[in-house]
Amino acid sequence: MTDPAALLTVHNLACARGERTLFTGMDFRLRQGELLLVRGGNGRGKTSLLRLLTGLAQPLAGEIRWRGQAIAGSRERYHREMAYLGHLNGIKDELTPVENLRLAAELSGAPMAEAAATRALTEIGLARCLDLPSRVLSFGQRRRVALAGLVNAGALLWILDEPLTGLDVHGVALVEGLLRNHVDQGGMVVMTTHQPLALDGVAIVPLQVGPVLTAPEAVAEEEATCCAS
Amino acid sequence: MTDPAALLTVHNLACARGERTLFTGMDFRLRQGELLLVRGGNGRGKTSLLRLLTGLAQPLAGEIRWRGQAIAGSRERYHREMAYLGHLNGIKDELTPVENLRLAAELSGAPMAEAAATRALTEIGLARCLDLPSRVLSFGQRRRVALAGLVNAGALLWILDEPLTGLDVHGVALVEGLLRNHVDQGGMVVMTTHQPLALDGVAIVPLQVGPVLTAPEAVAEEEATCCAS
Amino acid sequence: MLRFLTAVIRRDLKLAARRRGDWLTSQFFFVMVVSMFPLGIGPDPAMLAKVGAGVVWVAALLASLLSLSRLFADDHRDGSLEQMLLSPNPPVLLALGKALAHWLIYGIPLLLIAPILGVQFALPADAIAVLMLSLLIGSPVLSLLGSVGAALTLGLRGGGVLLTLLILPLYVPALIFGAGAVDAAVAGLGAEANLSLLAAFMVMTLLVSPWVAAAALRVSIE
Amino acid sequence: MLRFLTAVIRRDLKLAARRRGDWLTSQFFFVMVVSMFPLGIGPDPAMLAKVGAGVVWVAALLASLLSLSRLFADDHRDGSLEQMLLSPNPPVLLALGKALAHWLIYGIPLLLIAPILGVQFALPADAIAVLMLSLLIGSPVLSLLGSVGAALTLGLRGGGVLLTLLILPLYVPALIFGAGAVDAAVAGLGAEANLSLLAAFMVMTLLVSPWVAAAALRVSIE
Amino acid sequence: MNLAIFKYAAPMTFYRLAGRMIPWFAWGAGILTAIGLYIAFFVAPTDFQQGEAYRVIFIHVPAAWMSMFIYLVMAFWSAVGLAWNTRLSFMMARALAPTGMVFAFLSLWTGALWGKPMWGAWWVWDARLTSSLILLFLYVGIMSLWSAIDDPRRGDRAGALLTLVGAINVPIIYFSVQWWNTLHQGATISMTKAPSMAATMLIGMLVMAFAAWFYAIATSLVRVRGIILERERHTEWAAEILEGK
Ligand code: HEM
Ligand SMILES: Nc1ncnc2c1ncn2[C@@H]1O[C@H](COP(=O)(O)OP(=O)(O)OP(=O)(O)O)[C@@H](O)[C@H]1O
Ligand SMILES: Nc1ncnc2c1ncn2[C@@H]1O[C@H](COP(=O)(O)OP(=O)(O)OP(=O)(O)O)[C@@H](O)[C@H]1O
Ligand SMILES: [Mg+2]
Ligand SMILES: [Mg+2]
Repeated sequence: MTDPAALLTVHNLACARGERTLFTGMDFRLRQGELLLVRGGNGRGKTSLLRLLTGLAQPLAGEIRWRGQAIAGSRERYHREMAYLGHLNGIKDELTPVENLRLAAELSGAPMAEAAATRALTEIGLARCLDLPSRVLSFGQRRRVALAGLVNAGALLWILDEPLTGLDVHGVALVEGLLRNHVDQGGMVVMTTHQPLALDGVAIVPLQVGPVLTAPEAVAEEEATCCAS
Repeated sequence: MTDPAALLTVHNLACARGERTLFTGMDFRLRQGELLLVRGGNGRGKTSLLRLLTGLAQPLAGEIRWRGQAIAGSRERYHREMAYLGHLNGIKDELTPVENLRLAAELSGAPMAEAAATRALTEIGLARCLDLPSRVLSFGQRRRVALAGLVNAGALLWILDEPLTGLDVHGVALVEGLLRNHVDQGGMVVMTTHQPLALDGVAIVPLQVGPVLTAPEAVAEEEATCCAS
Repeated sequence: MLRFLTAVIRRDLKLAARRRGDWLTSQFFFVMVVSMFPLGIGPDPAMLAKVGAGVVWVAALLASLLSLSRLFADDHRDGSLEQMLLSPNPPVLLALGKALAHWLIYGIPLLLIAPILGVQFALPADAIAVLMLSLLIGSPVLSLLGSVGAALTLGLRGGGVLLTLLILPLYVPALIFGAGAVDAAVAGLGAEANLSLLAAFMVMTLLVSPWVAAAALRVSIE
Repeated sequence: MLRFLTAVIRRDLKLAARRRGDWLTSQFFFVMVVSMFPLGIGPDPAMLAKVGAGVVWVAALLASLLSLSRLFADDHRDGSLEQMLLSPNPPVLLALGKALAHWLIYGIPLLLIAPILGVQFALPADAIAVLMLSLLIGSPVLSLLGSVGAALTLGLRGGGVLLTLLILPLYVPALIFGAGAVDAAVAGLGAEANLSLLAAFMVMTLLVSPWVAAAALRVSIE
Repeated sequence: MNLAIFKYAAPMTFYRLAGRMIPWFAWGAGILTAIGLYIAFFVAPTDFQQGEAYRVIFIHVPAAWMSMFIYLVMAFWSAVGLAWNTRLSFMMARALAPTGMVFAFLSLWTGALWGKPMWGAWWVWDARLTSSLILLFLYVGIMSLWSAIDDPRRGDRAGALLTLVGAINVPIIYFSVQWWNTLHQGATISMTKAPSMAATMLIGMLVMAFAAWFYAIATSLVRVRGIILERERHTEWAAEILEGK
């Protein structure tokens, strides 16, 4: 707890959904330049954990501190330094990618010129879709719009829930590049994914939620947990 | 077209969604004991093809015949021999797995005893979730309920849209077993998946929708297609 | 055939029993819309008696519209509508079954609640009887026509409002004959003429709308 | 701060402009509910004039309720609500901005349409003026209180009906004072008393409801 | 840490405490009701203006009082819960609501029964009656909101917010007879004409009011015990109790 470089510290965290306790007594800390990789089977509470970390959900017990302060008490400051990408993209179907990007920038208080938005989207591989309503974009393309927004927010801490879903091989490589870049420049990442990830050279802090999934011999075990409350 | 063993024949099929033509001039036939594996990148029209095959959607051009008759003209007979599992599970959140299974059976005109439903669900690995409302089941478990319904329908032709989504390693092995069984007993399968599939010994008919996805060199090519038409 | 119809109806009744909250809420909406009017138009009993039938009928229309917007939507969203359409039975029976189930679940309670609301509007006893009768004959129309609208607007954004827009005009005859019957009773005239017109309208919708709804379903599901 | 508020409002206006269909439908619903009544209660002009204000007000309540059920729902479904809550700005401003945008988009048109409907109900000219004034003061209440209900019922099954159930009782004062003002004008009495009560109520909701809606949003989004 | 232990322990101790209190309040409610009804029907004389119908007052007034009072208590617990995030206070609010709704319904129903002989109509749209009806709607709305939300913690807080917003209705009911010129209430004047009768009336009404109090406490304690058990069924002590049954 006294590590001054650990900007994000989590102490004795417990999470409940409905009547079910997903995890208790979770502790970890994250320094600049580190990536926390949350692992665990389906329904073990990865998404729930990330939402606690964003401050959107309240923990059952325990504390999350950012720069030494509980995030519940300093929401606005924390949100200025944090960006979140969940299962949902948070883009509006009616607007074009450019409009979406500019809107997000405006709402976060740092308006963005049209040219800058175009550039950001081009970099992420959406050069030809700039003027289509997002509704007609494919799943992967929509994901890319959201990723462009994330990069543009310029936050120190990224919280990413399965950022690779829906992306093809090129997309995955692109995200890996973004992550490597961000961490190299002293950024912090908390993320989860079910897919393998090629992030050599990045300081990865692993975190397991629920039991480690191993070979398929233990079907009985799996069933025993399926309805455990 | 004159192959008498080919129960399902597709001739010159074309499909359009919105203003976009996804594919044209598709031809194939499927015999008993064969599995048609539809491959293709995201948004290429796999789901659209399967929905044409179920008769839920109408093709832009071309014909789908079952036992030599156009399916549009003999819906009820076709539907008696065909079962479909799409992206959605088609189970009701409010009901327990047992109730869901029995309901589906009743609607298809072959009521099912409670004991039989319990047995079917136990076989698919849901022994401990029989009496929970499906709402609280995990994604994979819900998928299993739908699979139990599929097996129980006893259809000759299975049309499966990414049946492996949400399943863990054990679940995937289970589905592979089901598929192998079904085909061995003279059943027919049309399916799509993005995951690798271990079906040695099964007569697989491959079908590609859209261009074959290869190594990640051709980013330019990919972008060129992203907003085509 | 008939077995499929009853299976569909039993299914919906069972589901309604599971989400009793939704069901009660809908009944309550009806009561509340009706109770809102005297607040808007003032407490004079003579006037309330005059408008009572109209208000109850309009509220019944609105209440059934709100529940109709979810007639097929829930089943569509979780994929069970698709599965039912793929069962080896004519879709007409599905549409008819769903509409009848809606009537049993949402229509019947309306006519049981109506007398209490009639009292609030100072309607005389025989007018209340006619009100119930008119709702008994008229409420199937709401469910049947509504099923057409629900099928047409399935899966569209803002479907609820659009549904209203499509269906309210079709409801107009039911409203006129239904409220007209009660008004006639309040005025001491016979309600038979209106009621038999209402019954004729009901029979017509019963014969036509399942077919239209089934066709609309097939279009919407594509 | 203020920039965030205007950004939220501008955003919603832009989105509304993109889905003009939804917007028109809502206005149409208002017109249609009101037009339904003369059919239900008969054409006598004297009586119509008496009930006119109440009917218009009730229809305004219902119309705004219908559009309110999607106030936060669309943003919730596509995740942009989450993102807005995570922006470094107080959620109160978000709730206030959304409510104000709703008022601009759905409230203002109501009061522009109202005179035409007033004519249908044979309201005298000065009563129509009062009707518009009462809607001008009263419609923000609908949007503000409604935003509380929309936030509370966010993401719930059957949310639309539930919203109605929660919010209609809270709307009652607005309805009573609003329709009361017009009735007073029709009766030739002064409408000021009612209008100033309405204004007081409006100010109160303006001060209180954004806070409650913001709290409800945070609860609902969990 | 201490606080956490306190939070977990509180429901359990309260569960036991409530279990011990329930019989007392239940019996109290029964006995007081018996006495109150005896006074109402046998001791209190017939009113010379209203005849026998006025005896409804012994149910009507306590029910009306309780319907408003319970709402205020609910609002109190909701505020406490929102402010200090104490689970027990939300449970109390949930346990109170059904009883409050019953009383609200009872006051409307008895009022309607009384209104027919008094005013010649079951129902009139005056301010007190209307606001009482809205109180019923609020109860129903709050309970529907609870039942629509699966997640108990979310439901608790959403319900609490709605309860607080609706609380403004209670003063409106209470003062409606003073603020607006209404039909309601004229009755009391005729009763004060015979002072001796007013005394028995008052005693009868107070006894019935206490009976209603005891009843409300007993029922909500029973309900809160059920809620606690359901919420805590994963804890050891609750599981033990559930198994013991
Ligand atoms: C459905 C109709 C009625 C409703 C909703 C209703 C509601 C209420 C309420 C909420 C109270 C408690 C308010 C307070 O303590 O100040 C109350 C008290 C009372 N009500 Fe009613 N009432 C109704 C009908 C009647 C009728 C018909 C009568 C008799 C003519 C009546 C006579 C009284 C009396 C005497 C009290 C005692 C109030 C006092 O003395 O302060 N009520 N009613
Ligand atoms: N209201 C509720 N009542 C009971 N259990 C709930 C409730 N809401 C969520 N849960 C459970 O909590 C868990 C939530 O898990 P979460 O979404 O965090 O999983 P995850 O690790 O992100 O899984 P995935 O890999 O599928 O994304 C699930 O097991 C779910 O069944
Ligand atoms: N209304 C429409 N207008 C234009 N294009 C549309 C419309 N509806 C669907 N499409 C396009 O048609 C395609 C549908 O593809 P389909 O869902 O069949 O893909 P898929 O191969 O199943 O993809 P996935 O692997 O993601 O499941 C998508 O590219 C989509 O953008
Ligand atoms: Mg997840
Ligand atoms: Mg697909």
